[in-house]
Amino acid sequence: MLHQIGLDSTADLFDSIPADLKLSRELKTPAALSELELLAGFEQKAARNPAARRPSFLGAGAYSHYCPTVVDHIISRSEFFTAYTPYQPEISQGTLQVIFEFQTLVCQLTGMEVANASMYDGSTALAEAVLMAERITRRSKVIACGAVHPEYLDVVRTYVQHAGIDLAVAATDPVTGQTSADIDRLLDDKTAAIVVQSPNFFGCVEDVEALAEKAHAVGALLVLAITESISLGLLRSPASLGADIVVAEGQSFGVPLSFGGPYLGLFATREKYARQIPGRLVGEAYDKQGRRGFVLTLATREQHIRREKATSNICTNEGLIALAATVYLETMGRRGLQEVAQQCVQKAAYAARKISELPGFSLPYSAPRFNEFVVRAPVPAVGLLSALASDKEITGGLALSRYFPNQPNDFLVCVTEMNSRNEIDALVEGLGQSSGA
Amino acid sequence: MLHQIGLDSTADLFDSIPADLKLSRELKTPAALSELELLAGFEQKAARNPAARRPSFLGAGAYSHYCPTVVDHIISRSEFFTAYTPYQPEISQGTLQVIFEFQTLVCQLTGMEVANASMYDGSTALAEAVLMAERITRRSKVIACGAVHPEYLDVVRTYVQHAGIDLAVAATDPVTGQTSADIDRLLDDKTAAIVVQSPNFFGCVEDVEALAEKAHAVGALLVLAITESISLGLLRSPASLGADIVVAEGQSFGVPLSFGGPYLGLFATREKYARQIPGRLVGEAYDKQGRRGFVLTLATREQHIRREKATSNICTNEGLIALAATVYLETMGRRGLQEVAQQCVQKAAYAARKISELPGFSLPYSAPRFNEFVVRAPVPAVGLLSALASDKEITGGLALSRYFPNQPNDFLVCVTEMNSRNEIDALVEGLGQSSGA
Amino acid sequence: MSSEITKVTQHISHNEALIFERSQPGRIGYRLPPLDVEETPLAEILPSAFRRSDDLEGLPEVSEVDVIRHFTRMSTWNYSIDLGMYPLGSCTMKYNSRLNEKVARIAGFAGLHPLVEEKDAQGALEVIYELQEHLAEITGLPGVSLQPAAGAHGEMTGVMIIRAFIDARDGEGASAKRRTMLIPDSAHGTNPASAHLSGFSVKTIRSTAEGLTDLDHLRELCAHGEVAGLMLTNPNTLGLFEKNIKEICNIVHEAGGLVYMDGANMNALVGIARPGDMGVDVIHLNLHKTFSTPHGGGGPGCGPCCTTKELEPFLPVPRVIRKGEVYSLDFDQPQSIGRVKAFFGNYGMMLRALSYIQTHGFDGLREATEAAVLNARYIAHGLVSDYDKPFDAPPMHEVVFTDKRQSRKGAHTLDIAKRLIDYGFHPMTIYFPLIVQGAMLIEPTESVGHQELDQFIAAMRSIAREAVENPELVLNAPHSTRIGRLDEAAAARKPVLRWKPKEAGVAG
Amino acid sequence: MSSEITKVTQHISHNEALIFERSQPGRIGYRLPPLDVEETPLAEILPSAFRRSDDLEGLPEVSEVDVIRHFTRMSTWNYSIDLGMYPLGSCTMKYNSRLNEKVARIAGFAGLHPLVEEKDAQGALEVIYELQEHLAEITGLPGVSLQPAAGAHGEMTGVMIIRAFIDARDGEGASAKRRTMLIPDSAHGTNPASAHLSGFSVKTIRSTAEGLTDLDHLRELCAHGEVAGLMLTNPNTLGLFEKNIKEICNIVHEAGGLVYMDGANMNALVGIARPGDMGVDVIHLNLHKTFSTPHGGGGPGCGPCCTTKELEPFLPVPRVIRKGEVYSLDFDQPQSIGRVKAFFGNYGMMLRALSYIQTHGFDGLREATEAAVLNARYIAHGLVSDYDKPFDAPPMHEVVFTDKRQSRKGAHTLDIAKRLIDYGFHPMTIYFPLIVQGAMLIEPTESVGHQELDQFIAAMRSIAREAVENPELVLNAPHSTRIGRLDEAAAARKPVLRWKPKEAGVAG
Ligand SMILES: Cc1ncc(COP(=O)(O)O)c(C=O)c1O
Ligand SMILES: Cc1ncc(COP(=O)(O)O)c(C=O)c1O
Repeated sequence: MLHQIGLDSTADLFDSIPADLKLSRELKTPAALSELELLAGFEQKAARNPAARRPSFLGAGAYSHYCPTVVDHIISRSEFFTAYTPYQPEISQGTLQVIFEFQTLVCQLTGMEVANASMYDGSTALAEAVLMAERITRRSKVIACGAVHPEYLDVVRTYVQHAGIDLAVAATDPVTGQTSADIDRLLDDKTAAIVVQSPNFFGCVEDVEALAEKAHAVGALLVLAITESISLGLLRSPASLGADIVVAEGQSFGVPLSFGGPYLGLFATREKYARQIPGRLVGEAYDKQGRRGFVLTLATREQHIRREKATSNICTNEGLIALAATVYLETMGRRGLQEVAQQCVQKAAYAARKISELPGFSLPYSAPRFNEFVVRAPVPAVGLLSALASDKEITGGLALSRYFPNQPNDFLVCVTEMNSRNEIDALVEGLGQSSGA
Repeated sequence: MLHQIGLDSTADLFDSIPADLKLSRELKTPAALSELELLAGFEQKAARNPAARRPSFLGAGAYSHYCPTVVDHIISRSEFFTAYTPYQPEISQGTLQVIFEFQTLVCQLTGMEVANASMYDGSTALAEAVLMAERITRRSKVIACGAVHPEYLDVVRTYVQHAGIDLAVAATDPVTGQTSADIDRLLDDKTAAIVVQSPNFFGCVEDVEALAEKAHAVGALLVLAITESISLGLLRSPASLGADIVVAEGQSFGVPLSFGGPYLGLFATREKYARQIPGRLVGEAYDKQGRRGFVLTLATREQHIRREKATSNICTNEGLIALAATVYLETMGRRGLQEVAQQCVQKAAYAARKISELPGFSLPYSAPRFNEFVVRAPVPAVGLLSALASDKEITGGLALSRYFPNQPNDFLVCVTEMNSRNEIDALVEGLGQSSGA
Repeated sequence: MSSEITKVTQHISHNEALIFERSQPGRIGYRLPPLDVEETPLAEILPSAFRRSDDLEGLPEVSEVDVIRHFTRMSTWNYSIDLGMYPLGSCTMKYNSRLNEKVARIAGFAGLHPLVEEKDAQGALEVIYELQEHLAEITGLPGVSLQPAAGAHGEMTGVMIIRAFIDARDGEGASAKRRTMLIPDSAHGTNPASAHLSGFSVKTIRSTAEGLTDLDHLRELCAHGEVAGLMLTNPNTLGLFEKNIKEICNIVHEAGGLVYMDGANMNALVGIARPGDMGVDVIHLNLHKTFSTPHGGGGPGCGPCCTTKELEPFLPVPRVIRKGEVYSLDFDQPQSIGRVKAFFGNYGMMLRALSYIQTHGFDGLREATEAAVLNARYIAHGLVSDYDKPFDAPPMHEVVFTDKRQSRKGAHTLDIAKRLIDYGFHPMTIYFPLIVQGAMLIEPTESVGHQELDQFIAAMRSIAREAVENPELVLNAPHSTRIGRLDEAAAARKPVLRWKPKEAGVAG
Repeated sequence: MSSEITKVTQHISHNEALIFERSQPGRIGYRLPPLDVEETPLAEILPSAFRRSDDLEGLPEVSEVDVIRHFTRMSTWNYSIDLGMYPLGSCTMKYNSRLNEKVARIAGFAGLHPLVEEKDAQGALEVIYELQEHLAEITGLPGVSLQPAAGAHGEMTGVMIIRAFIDARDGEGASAKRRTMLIPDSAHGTNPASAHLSGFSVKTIRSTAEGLTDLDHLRELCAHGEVAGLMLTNPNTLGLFEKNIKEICNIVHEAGGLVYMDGANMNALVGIARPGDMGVDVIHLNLHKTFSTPHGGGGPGCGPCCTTKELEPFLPVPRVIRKGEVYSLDFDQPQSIGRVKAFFGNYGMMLRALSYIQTHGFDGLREATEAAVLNARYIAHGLVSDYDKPFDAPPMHEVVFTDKRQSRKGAHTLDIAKRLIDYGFHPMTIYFPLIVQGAMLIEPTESVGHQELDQFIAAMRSIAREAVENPELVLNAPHSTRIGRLDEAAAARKPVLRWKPKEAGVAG
C-alpha cells in the first residue's frame, strides 16, 4: 500500500512532523503480552482486591444490587457496544429507540416530563443541574443541604467555582439527620435553587416537599439528587414532591460497582425547561413514508452548534450504561423494582434493629430511612470496621470520618437485597465482638 | 386464551390423557430458585471440584489448550446458539457457511477430500468409521491397535456388538509403544479395516504409513483416529500417510474441558466414499439469480429419508462446537496452529527429559512423541499422583492402572502450551519428592 | 404482504466471503506467550518423516478483527429464537436462558478435566447425580444414564438395553429369534435407524385414521414371538396423545417385548403425566428440546436414557452413584451394554438442564407444559378455518396441518413455508411426519406470547388467501431474504463440499 | 448500485414496538430470593406520606424472553464496528478487543466498591497507577489524572487547571485580566463549551489556507496580555499536523498563556511524537478513541488529563500515588482544582485501556499509528481524483474532502453520506470541521484491511459518478434501510421525547 501511494517507507508517512519533534526511540511502555499472560496479570491484580470477595455493607453512592443475567448478555451484543453515538439514524435505530425508552423510563420513575439521554454520573449531573438552575433563574446563589453526598458537593464546588455562583451549605439537624431550619436563614430571593439529596447521605429521607415549597416561595428551584435510585421503587416520586430538576445516580440499575465507574447520571426536569437541559435528547420522527423512527433532537442546545453558548460541554455520555439500565428496568419491570425496594427497606430495618440492640451502639438519626443508616459505635469506627474486616471477612460499612472528622464513631451501613440474613447476623455479631461489647 | 379456544380450565388441555395416567400430584423436583440462589448453588458445587483450579498434566483424550477470547464471544451470539439445524437455507446461511468452512478446514488439516458437519465426539466418530469400513468393504473383521484410547475401544465395542463385526486387538510393542508385529498375524483378506490412533494413547506416534500399506495390501481400509488434534499442526497429514477414513476429537480446538463434553467428532474420508459418510454434509448451491449459498446436501444418506437404511442414526450433531472450532482455527490460522503444536512438542520434550533424569523414573517407550508420554515411576502411580495433588496442588497425569491394571507404576503425562516452565519444574520436583527419590 | 402484518421489513445486510477468500499471507489473529523452555532441535524429537511438509497451506491467515467481522456478518443471516417464534414441530424451540449459559461457563465446571480423581470432582458428579434424580422423577423411570449425546444416541442406547435385557432374560438362542422392532409409520427417522444399528429389523405399524397406533395391526405384528419391542413417540409426531398407551404396552409386554418411548415430545407431559406410569420401559429425553439447552445450529444435544428398575443393570457404564455424601463412578455393571461415549456425555448440557429445572421449580415445569399445549391449541383453533387439519383430536403441544386446500391452486407446503419467511417467521417442520401428505407440523412452545401467536395466525391466514388470489407470490417466496431458494437438486448432483483454491488442490 | 460493489444486500429485518407498547399486566421477567428476615410493617419504617402512590404505573411488565427479543431485534438495526469500517472522522472507531471486555468483567474489579479501604484494593489502584505511568510516557506529560469521564470533561479539567495555575502564578487580581481562551475556528465544539464552563471568554483564531493555525492572527490575539491559553487540536480536525506547533507554543508561552492540546487525534501520534516534547502544557486523551475502549453507542468514555510537572499540583483530587510497593489516594493537594467526578472516574474504561496498551506493546502501539495514517493516506490518494480535497498537505490519520464538485449537480455532503449507507458503510463525519464547507472527514483507523479500503474508495467513486449520472439516486438515499431519512426539523419543532400511554398521562 505504501508504494501504491508513492511512499518509500513508513517514516515518510510522518514527514509533516518536524524531525526534532519526533520520538527517536520506542516508547517505554511494556512489550506486548499474549492473552494468556495479560489475563494472568490482571487476575493477579484482581486477587489483590480482597474487598471484592467479602460480604459488604458499603453504600454511600455505589450500591450492590442483583443484576439479571440478561443485562450483560444484551450489552455484550456488539451491535450495541461497538456503535458510535447515533448520528446516522437510518443505521442507528437500535441505539436510538433504546435511548427513547430510557428517557421514558426516567420520566416514569421520577414523574418528570423530560429526561435526557444520560450524564456522566450522579455527581456531574448534580453540578450541571446547579448550572441549569442558574441559567433558568438568572440568580447566582445556591443552597445545598449538608447531607448531600460529600463527593457530589465537591464536584458541584469544582463546577461552579468559575461560574460566579455562590454555594452555601445548610446544616443537618443532628437529631433527625435531615436538613435543619438553618436553611431558612440562608434562603432569600437571590437563591437560584435548593439542592437536596433524598434519601440523603446519612440514609435519611428528607422532607423534600417542604423544601420545595420553601424554594418555590422565593422563586427558586428545587433540585433533587438521588444516589440510590432503587428508592424510586418505593418513595414518593420527585415530581409529586415538587422537584424542578431531578438528578440521580443510576448505578443501582444493573451496573457493576467497578471501583466507581462507569456509572450513569440521570437527569430529568419539567417540560418548560426542556431547552435548558444539558446533554443529548432523542425524539420521535417520521420518514416520508410515515414510518416512525427516532433521532437526536434539539441539538441547537449542544456544543456542536452553540459552541460556548451550549447548555453544557458534554458530548460523549454514558450510552452503554443507559442501555444496561434500560435492560435492567425492563426486566425487573413494574413489580420487580417494587420488590427490590421492599426487600432493601425490610432488610435494612432488620439490620438497624439488631445493631441498635447491641450494647453501646445507637442509631443517631430519627428520620425515616430507606436502605442506609448511620450507626454510632462505642469505639472509633475506623478501627472497628478494620477489625471486622480482618476477623470476620465482612466490610461493615463506611466510617464517616472519611468525610466528617468530627463523627469518629459513626459509620454508614447499607443493606440491600444482596445481603442475606446470615450476612446481617454475622455483621451484628461481628460488631458486638469487635467493639468488645 | 383458554376461553378464546372454548376451554374452561387448564386441566381441559389434557383431556386426551386418560385420567389414571395423569400425575395427581406436583413433581418432587425442587421449588423454583431465583438467579441469585441458583448461581450460589452452582458456585458451591463448582468449588467442590478443586482439580479445576490446579495446574494439570492430564490429557488422554481431553486437552487443556489456550482458547482465544473471541471464540466464546462468537459462540455466544444468539444468532448462532439459539438457531436450529439449518433446514431453511434462506434464513440459515450463517450456520451453513460456517459448516462449509468447517468441512473445508477439516479437509485441509487431514488432507482428506470430504469431511462432514461433525459427529458427537472422537469416540463415536471412530465407532461410525468402523461401521462405515464394514459397509464399504463388506467385510466383517476389524483390527484395532492396542494403543487406541481404551474408552474409544469400549465405544467401538458397544457399537459393533450387534453389527456382526468381529473386533480384534493387536498388541502394543512394550519397547516402542507402537503397534507390534502382532498385527500381521491378525490381518487377512476378511479384514475390513485397521484402526490405529496416532499419536496413540501412550503418546507414541505410530508408523501409520506402514499400517496403511499393510491394510491396503489385503484390501482393507486404514482408519486413523486422533485424540489430540493439535498434533495436526505438526505431524504428517493423514492423507499423506494413506488413511482412508480419519476421525478425530476436535476438543483441542477451542473447546473447554467441561468434564468431558460437549466435544466434537471430526470425520473425513476420500471423495469416493462420500456417499457412505455418516452425518450431515453442507454443500454449495445457487439460487435462480446465481447467488451462491449453502445447503444441507446428500440427505438421501440420512435417516430422514433412508430410515433404517441410513448411513447412521445421527441427527443432532455438535453444531455449536463445530462453530467454536471454526472460530478457533480461523483465529489461530496457519501460523498459530503450527506455533501451538511446536510449543506442545517442545514443552513435552523438556518435561520428559527432566522427569527421566529423576532417580528411579524412566520413560518406557521409545517411539517419537507429540505432547504426551508415559512415565514409569519407582512406586505405584496412583499413590504418587495423589500425594502430588495434596502436597503440591498439581494434577500430575493419569495413572494408567485405570485402564491397564498391569501397569501399576505407569502414568501418562500431557504437556501443552498452557503449562508454564514453572509448572513443569514444580511437577518434576514434586515427583521427585513424593516418590521419595 | 398484507399491510397489517408488519412483523418485518427489509434492511441492509452485509455480505461476507468465505474466510479462505479473505485470507492474506502474513496476517495473524492470535498471540501466544513465548516458549519458556530450552528448545530441543525438532529433529531430535520428531524425525522429519513424521512431520508435515505442506506448511499447512490453505489454512486462513487473518487478523482478529477480520475474524470478528467474518462471524458477526454471517451471524446476521440466521434466524434464531432470540429473533422470534421458531415453530419447528418436533423440535421444541424454546427460549434458552442466559443464566444457563452462565452456569455452564463457571470455571469450576468448564475447566474440569474428565479424568480427575473422583474426590476432586465431587461437585461435578453431584450435578450429574441430581439431574439423574430429577429426570427419574419427571419420567417415572428410575434408572438414568446421561451418557448419550443426543436423541438418536439415546435411542440407540435404549434399544441396545432392550436387546441386552432380552438376551439375558431369554438366553442367546431364544433371543436370537426376537429381532424385530416395531415402529409406527409416523415415527421420526432416527427410530428405525437406531433400531437397525442395534441389529434389529424394523416392522412398521400403521396409524389409524385418527392418527393413533393401530392396535389391531400391533396385535397382529406381535403374534409371532419375534418382537423385541416397540418404539413409540408419545404424544406422537402428529401431536396426539396415544390414549391407548397402557393397552399398547400391555400388548407388547404380553408378547414378550419391551416398550421404548421416544421422549422428544416430553414438553407436552412434564409435570402432567409420566411415561413410567404408562407402562413404558425405557425412554430417551432430549435435553436440547424439553429442557431448553440451546440447539446451537444443530447441537450439541444430550439424550439421557431412563429405564425401569428392571432395566437399570443394562445402562451404559460408568454409572454415577452416591454413597452417603460421596459421589462416585461405578464401572462394575456386568450386564451393562457398555460405553456409548467417551467420558460422561455432554456435561455442559447437563449443567444447563439442571439450571432449567431449578429455575422453573416443580410448578414452573408444569406451567411450561400447560403453556406449550395451550399455545398449540390456540394455533390449531386459529388455523382450522383456513388449513386442512387431518386429525380431529385436539392436539397436545404441536399440531399438524396440510396443504390440501392450498395445493389445489398449486401452492404446496414448501411454498407456504417459504412464504412464511417473508412474514418474519421461521417455518414449521414440513413434510414430517411422512404419513401426512404435505404435512406442516407446528410447535409454538411456551416461549411465545399472545401477540406473536396472533401474528403467526394472521400470517398463515394471509398466505392462505394469497395462495388463492396471487399464487405466484407464494410459489416464488421468499422475496425478502438475501438469497432465494437454492437449487438443492443441482447441489446434490455435483456436490461441492469444501472450498478449494482456484487452481491447484491442497496437498497433505 | 454499480454491480461490482457488493458489500451488502438486503435481508429480512424484524420490527419491534416500544417496550411500553408490548407490556402486558402481570408478566414478569425476574425472580428474587424470598425475603429472609422478619417483615416489619412498612408503615413503621416509612410512613405512607413518604411512599409513592402510583404503583409505578406505566413501567413495563414483560417476560425474560420478551426482553431478549426486544433488544436483540433492536440491536440488528444498528451499524457497528463489528460489521465493518466506521470511518467517522475525529471519532477513531477502531476495533474493540474482546479481551478487554473480559478483563473489565473480572470479578475482583467489577465487584469492587470504590470506598473500600486502600489496603483492600491495592490491585485496583495499581491498575490506575500503571495506566497513569503509561499515558505519561505516551504523551510526554508526567502529571496524569484519570478522573474525567470523557473528552469534554477532560477539557474542562485541563482548562480549569490552566486557570488555577495562572491564578496561583499571577495572583487573583492580575489573573482576572487573563480570561481569554484562544481556540481555532476548526476546533471541536466541546473546546469553546469547556472554556466557557471554566469562566473563559473565547476568541477564535483563523486557520490559514493551508489548514493550519494562522500564526499572525495568533500573535495579534496574544498581544494584549489577556490570553490565558490556547486550545489546539493536533493533528487538527482537518487531519493536518500543526507543523509550527513549537512556535505556536512559544508565542503563547511568551504571552503568559499556556497551551492546551485536545488529544482526540492522538491516534496519529502515539509512539511517533509526544505533545510534551512540543511544548504542550496540558492535554486530554480519549481512551474511547485512541485506546480502543468501546463507544457503546455514545459512551461511557474516559478522558484523562496529562500535564507538565509544573501543572501537576493542580490536578483533581484524589491522586493515585505509589510509595514503595503501596498504592494510595492522596487528597492532600491544596492547589488542586478539586474533584470533577465522584470516586475515581470511569474505572472500567481504564482496565480496557491498560489491556490495550499491554496487548499492543510499545512496538504495536507505534505500528497501529502507522497503519492508521497509512490507511488515511491511502483513502486520500484514492479519492482525490473524484472529490475536492481542500488542503494539499498530506493528511495524518484522517482526511477531509468536500462536496464542491458534486454539489454543482445538487448532491451535497449529506446526500453522499446517506448514499454511502446503501453501499454498506457507515458515513464519515459530515459538516465538521465547520470551516470547510460541505466537509467530509474520513478516518479509517488501523482496524480496516486493504480489501475494505478498496471497497470504500470504489463506493465513493461510484457515488461521485451517480451524482452526475443519476443524482436522484443520491438525493433520495438511503434506499436499502428499514427507514428512510427522518424529518428532523419536524421532530425538533414539536419534540416528542418520551412515550406516553394513548389517553392519560402518568401521575407521579
Ligand atoms: C421425534 C424425534 N425423535 C428423535 C429425534 C432425534 O433427536 P436428536 O436430533 O437429538 O438425535 C428427534 C429430533 O430431531 C425427534 O423429533
Ligand atoms: C476533536 C474532539 N475534541 C473533543 C471531543 C469530545 O470528546 P468526548 O465526546 O469524549 O467528550 C471529540 C469527540 O467527540 C473530538 O472529536
